[in-house]
Amino acid sequence: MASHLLTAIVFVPLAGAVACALAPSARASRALALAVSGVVLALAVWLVAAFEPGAGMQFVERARWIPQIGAEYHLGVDGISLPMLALSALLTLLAVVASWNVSERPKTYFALLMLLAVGMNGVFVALDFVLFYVFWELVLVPMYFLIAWWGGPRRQYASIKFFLYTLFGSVFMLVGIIALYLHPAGGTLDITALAGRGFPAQFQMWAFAAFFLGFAVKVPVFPLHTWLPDAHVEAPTAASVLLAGILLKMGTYGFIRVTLPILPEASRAWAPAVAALAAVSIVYGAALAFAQKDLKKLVAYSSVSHMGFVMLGIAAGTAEGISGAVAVMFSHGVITGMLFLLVGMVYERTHTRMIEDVSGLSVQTPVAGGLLAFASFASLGLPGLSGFVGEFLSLLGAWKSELVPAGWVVVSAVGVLLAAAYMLSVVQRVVLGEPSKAVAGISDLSLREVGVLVPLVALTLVVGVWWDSLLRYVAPVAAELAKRAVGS
Amino acid sequence: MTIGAPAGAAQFMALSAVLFSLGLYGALSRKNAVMVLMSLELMANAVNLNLVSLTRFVDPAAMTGQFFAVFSMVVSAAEIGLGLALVLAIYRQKKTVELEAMEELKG
Amino acid sequence: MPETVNGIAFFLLAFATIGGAVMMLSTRNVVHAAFWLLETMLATAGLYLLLDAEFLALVQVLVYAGAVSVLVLFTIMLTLRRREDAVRPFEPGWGGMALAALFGGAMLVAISRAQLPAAKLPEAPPTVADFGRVLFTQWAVPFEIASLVLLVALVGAVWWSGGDRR
Amino acid sequence: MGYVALIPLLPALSFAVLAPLPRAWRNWLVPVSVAAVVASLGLSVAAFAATWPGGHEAHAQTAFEAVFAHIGGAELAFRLVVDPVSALMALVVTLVGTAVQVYSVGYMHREERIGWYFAALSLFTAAMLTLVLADNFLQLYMAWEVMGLCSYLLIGFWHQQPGPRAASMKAFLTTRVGDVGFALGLLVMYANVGSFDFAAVLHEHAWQPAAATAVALLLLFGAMGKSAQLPLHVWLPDAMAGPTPASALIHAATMVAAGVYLVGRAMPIFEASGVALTVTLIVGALTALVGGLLAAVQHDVKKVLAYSTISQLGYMFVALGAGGFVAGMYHLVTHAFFKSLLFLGAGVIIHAAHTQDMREMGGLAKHMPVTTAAFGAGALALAGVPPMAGFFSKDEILTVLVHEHQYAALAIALAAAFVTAFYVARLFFRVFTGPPQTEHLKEAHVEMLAPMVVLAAITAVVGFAGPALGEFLGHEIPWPEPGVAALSVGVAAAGLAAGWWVYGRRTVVLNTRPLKERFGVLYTALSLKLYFDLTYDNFVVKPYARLAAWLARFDLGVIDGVVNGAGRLWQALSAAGSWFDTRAVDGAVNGAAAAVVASGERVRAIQVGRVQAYQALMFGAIVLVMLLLVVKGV
Repeated sequence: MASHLLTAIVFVPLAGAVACALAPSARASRALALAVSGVVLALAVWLVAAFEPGAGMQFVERARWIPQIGAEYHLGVDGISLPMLALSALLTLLAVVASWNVSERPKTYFALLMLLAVGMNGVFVALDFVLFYVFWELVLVPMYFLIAWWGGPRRQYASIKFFLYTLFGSVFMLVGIIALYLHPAGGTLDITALAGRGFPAQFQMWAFAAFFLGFAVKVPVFPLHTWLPDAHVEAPTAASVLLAGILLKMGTYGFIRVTLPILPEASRAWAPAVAALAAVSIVYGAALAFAQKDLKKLVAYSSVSHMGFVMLGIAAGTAEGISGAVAVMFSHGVITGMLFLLVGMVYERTHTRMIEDVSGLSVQTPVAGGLLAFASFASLGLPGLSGFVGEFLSLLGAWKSELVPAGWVVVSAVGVLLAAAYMLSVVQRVVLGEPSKAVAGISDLSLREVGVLVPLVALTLVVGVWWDSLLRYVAPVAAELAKRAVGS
Repeated sequence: MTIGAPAGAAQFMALSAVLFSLGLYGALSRKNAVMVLMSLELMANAVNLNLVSLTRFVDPAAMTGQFFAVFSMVVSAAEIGLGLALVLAIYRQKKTVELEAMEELKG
Repeated sequence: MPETVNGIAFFLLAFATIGGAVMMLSTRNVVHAAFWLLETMLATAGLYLLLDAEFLALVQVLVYAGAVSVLVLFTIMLTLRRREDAVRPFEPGWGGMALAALFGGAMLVAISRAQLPAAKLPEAPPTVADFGRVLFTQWAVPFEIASLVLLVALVGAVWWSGGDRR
Repeated sequence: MGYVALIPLLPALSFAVLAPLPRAWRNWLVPVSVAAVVASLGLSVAAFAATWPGGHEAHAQTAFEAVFAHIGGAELAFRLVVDPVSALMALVVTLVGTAVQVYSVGYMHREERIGWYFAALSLFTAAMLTLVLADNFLQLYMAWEVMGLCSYLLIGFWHQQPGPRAASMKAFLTTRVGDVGFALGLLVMYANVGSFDFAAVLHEHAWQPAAATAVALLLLFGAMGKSAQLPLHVWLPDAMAGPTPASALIHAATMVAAGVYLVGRAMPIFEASGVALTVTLIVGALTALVGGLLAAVQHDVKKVLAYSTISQLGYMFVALGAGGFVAGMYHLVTHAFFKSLLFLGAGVIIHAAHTQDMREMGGLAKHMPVTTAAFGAGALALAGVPPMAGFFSKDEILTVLVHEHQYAALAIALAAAFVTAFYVARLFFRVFTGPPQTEHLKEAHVEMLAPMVVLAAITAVVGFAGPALGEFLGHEIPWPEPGVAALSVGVAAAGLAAGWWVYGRRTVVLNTRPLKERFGVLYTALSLKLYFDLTYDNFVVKPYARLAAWLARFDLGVIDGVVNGAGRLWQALSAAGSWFDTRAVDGAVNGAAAAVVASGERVRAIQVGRVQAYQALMFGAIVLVMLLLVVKGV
């Protein structure tokens, strides 16, 4: 079993999807989804327990798949995909629990969630480009329907925009994949084998540009970010959580898995530009978050800002920077998941997401208010909570790196201040103060809702205090990447 | 080009292009039907100016552009007459001259 | 006749033309806009004079400044129920502006690259008398057709605006 | 010395116990918090006693170590280390912390959320102790930020009122401006040294002057934010919106002094730079004077004390800037005692008079003798009158200035000392003498008085321990020096006399209008807080909000507009070959088919039926063709 653990993690949800769709009743479908995602989480925990920290792929599975083009069924995890995989399994379970009361076509809804899990888990373990691309695109479909059928008032517009935008990006990625395959130095679709092939510099520059477009849309990097606020605002809570928690990370994961090892020279050459975009994303996202009146939109723009730190760390290419990037990926998934869940829970009660309409949560609903304040402080990077780990390491790595101009690091550091500005303005207006009309009389979080949030709170604390709980998996791979690929 | 330097065909063409663009902008962006028609006049005017200036600088003896301009003016006069009549007719029916109200052709 | 025209006069008239157009588009009062259109038309007539097209200048003044402006003003007055309706909020129309700017920019680039054929300049500019002679000989048929068009348009306009039919 | 680990752990545990509980339980468990800090005090005394014999020669002893991250070849560790400075600081923090917590039991007993208040105090105490026991800059920074959180929570304790809510945010953000500098300093430090440990950074690394200047100035910037130095001082007066005992602990004795502690710890870097020392001196001197002047025009008792804190912290920076590490640390210690004493006294006064405005107070001395005596002791210490502690520490700072020939700074420091004595007299005479303006004046309860009496006793005594403490910390200059002491006492006496002349002689109603008129412009400028707040509000805060709003429109209009425009263009192109039958595939589950359906729906949208839309489409196409031609150069 252990040798097929990854296959199980990826494809158990597929069976779950079929089962959920065919389930006799909504309750059965819901129970099945819970059971399946619980099993997947258990498998992921087993995987984490069995994983030996260190560089290199583990739990590798290989099988013939499409011999005509040399595409293989090739799976494996290393210290960078492991945390993402575990996060994906956890957030899927929480998403199922958070959508417990979905009343509209619940069977389809849970089936789509399970299908989404297949794609998300698959992307993080696929080591073959065709497989990677298939999982990558597979993610789009259920997410499109989740937004388009269960979304808010402008869901049609948002879902189409999300779909077309990311499709647009992934077409360029496909071009890049084909270019690598057809190039004489390449000739294979094996992601690990392509590393260190020594493609010519000129070719690397073009291939990087293609992959960059594909991944940057997903991250998203300024100025390709405008699908994100629309999609987030219109998506149902669970979809927002998975969108911010996992889907965005697919883009940055692509940078770490594909461009850094396979196109090292181009990564070096493009690093100043990527760092500039990252710094602009950080500050721009923070400023925009500050200007928002819709709570969910604010969180969405804060994601743009936080993902900028990931890009900064990746651009740096140092061990600290890459570790920081992965740490931000992980903690942003946890913290933003928490924020979206809380915003959704508040919205269910007050039926408004407008910041001006909601205030005094901590008086009326101390648990919700307290957790929202906690998540806000985690998000603004308070040391001792996980948000700080990644941001600090990214900045550290970027400053140490010779590829990133110091000015952009300073700009990014200012982003930390701006993050405090927008998050505190949320705390000040929403959590504190006298309860507003919309808040008066609402009930505090139920046990189920607290149960959804507690694992995330715990993770935030554990990673924030004991960095090695995450970094012991990430750091060896990051060091290897930095040494081999970027040569620092 | 300096201000006050003798003007040739290029200057007139540039002037006419600017005038046309202004008219185009008005025709695209105004919601009032009368304003749109006035912008169309601006565009027609730019075309006429082009015709007259080109004939002046290329072959003044033939005066071809001037004749064209005469006919163009006739047609645009007819057009604005009809157009305004239509506006009046629509106004009578809809009590508005906003173009947004006129979308019977929506597919 | 010279290859160019007086630059100062051109500049002033061009300024008046474009300025009038800009004012027409930027004013929020429809009545004001009509008067700015009139100003543009008059300035264009001046340009025609500068281009030695006296007859056209006359026609411009008569047709545009006279007839069309009056028509526009009448329509405005007939479609206004209250005096305040004349003033409307400014509509920037960014999309239209961008498109028009692109169009104008492309035109200007094209003009800057354009090569005109060599000019055949006579000693003296043709007179209004020459103009009339040619119009009623070589261009007689088109002239008649144009008259017909105008007539049809007139009838059509009366038909459409005739109030009591419906 | 393993027990040292318990010093910060006990308050942290009491926070961990109190914070997650429901309100009623929390309130009931307040004694846990007090017990924890008392226990910490006991352990700190033990640690201090254990360190004392060796004096500054004693080696730093690691009491606890846990590596929490391995990164890029470096180990980031959480360590609790005892050396003379940290032992002394831990003692001061737990002593003041205990006094404040005991006092708070009385002061806050009517509050509904007293449990939360104590939880936040405990977390603060734990963070401050972690900070002073740290042996690396990263841990110091992390504790520093957590303290900022606690400060935020406590300033905004009465968050239902808009004032404290705004003040808490202002405090957090203003200090975070400094923290960005601190964080950048850490980055530069790591890039140069590859470690955050005090041993590596301060002693083993040979600093280049340029790098040292960069690091030192960035750290100084962080310290300026936390210690409310010019021009980042604006948050501290507003922070007085919080509960008074919390102000005593956080905004007078400990947290704001953390900046001084940081600069003191990083002294070797500052000395390697030289420039940074001068900057520290200038910042400190300006702050000392300006803070004192501003304190002299405030009417709110707490704000007088807040500006006084700013001014005194400036004094400490002056000492550090002149190279007087021990002088700075010593003033930090004495200031912690007498300023927290003054704040606790202010709390009693406010409770008794039901106002914070000095103009509505008077004649408290008759009814509240104990408070008057304790407050008077603190006031004399602040003014620098022997034998109070403040005299000794201030005197040492002046001695350092004389010794280092910093005469300009000395002049400013003396001017600040004069102003300090003046506003101390103003405060004391306005509140305690003259006709009473409040009825039913009563002395406070014992749990509030006892901490004050203890602190007053310490204030009166600790000055004589000065030489020994200086020896313990390893001081550089022998003191006190009689000449400097005479000068200092003279200035203080002059200031007090001036204060008495204006405010102390009153019989019925005080009239200060002539004084205000004589200093018209200066008084106006001072009462508007020297325009700092106005400047920040009008040139930083509001422009940022406007910029953000503008960017939001830009994002929606331009960036998103381009995207949507591209989308529409694409639709227009696909309309050209509009072969989809939109209804035939409706309801298909297939993803691609659904996308086609949806895009077909969207394509239909261009048949809007509006003339201008068609016109735009037509000209759009024309423009495209033209652009193509232009690009191809036809």
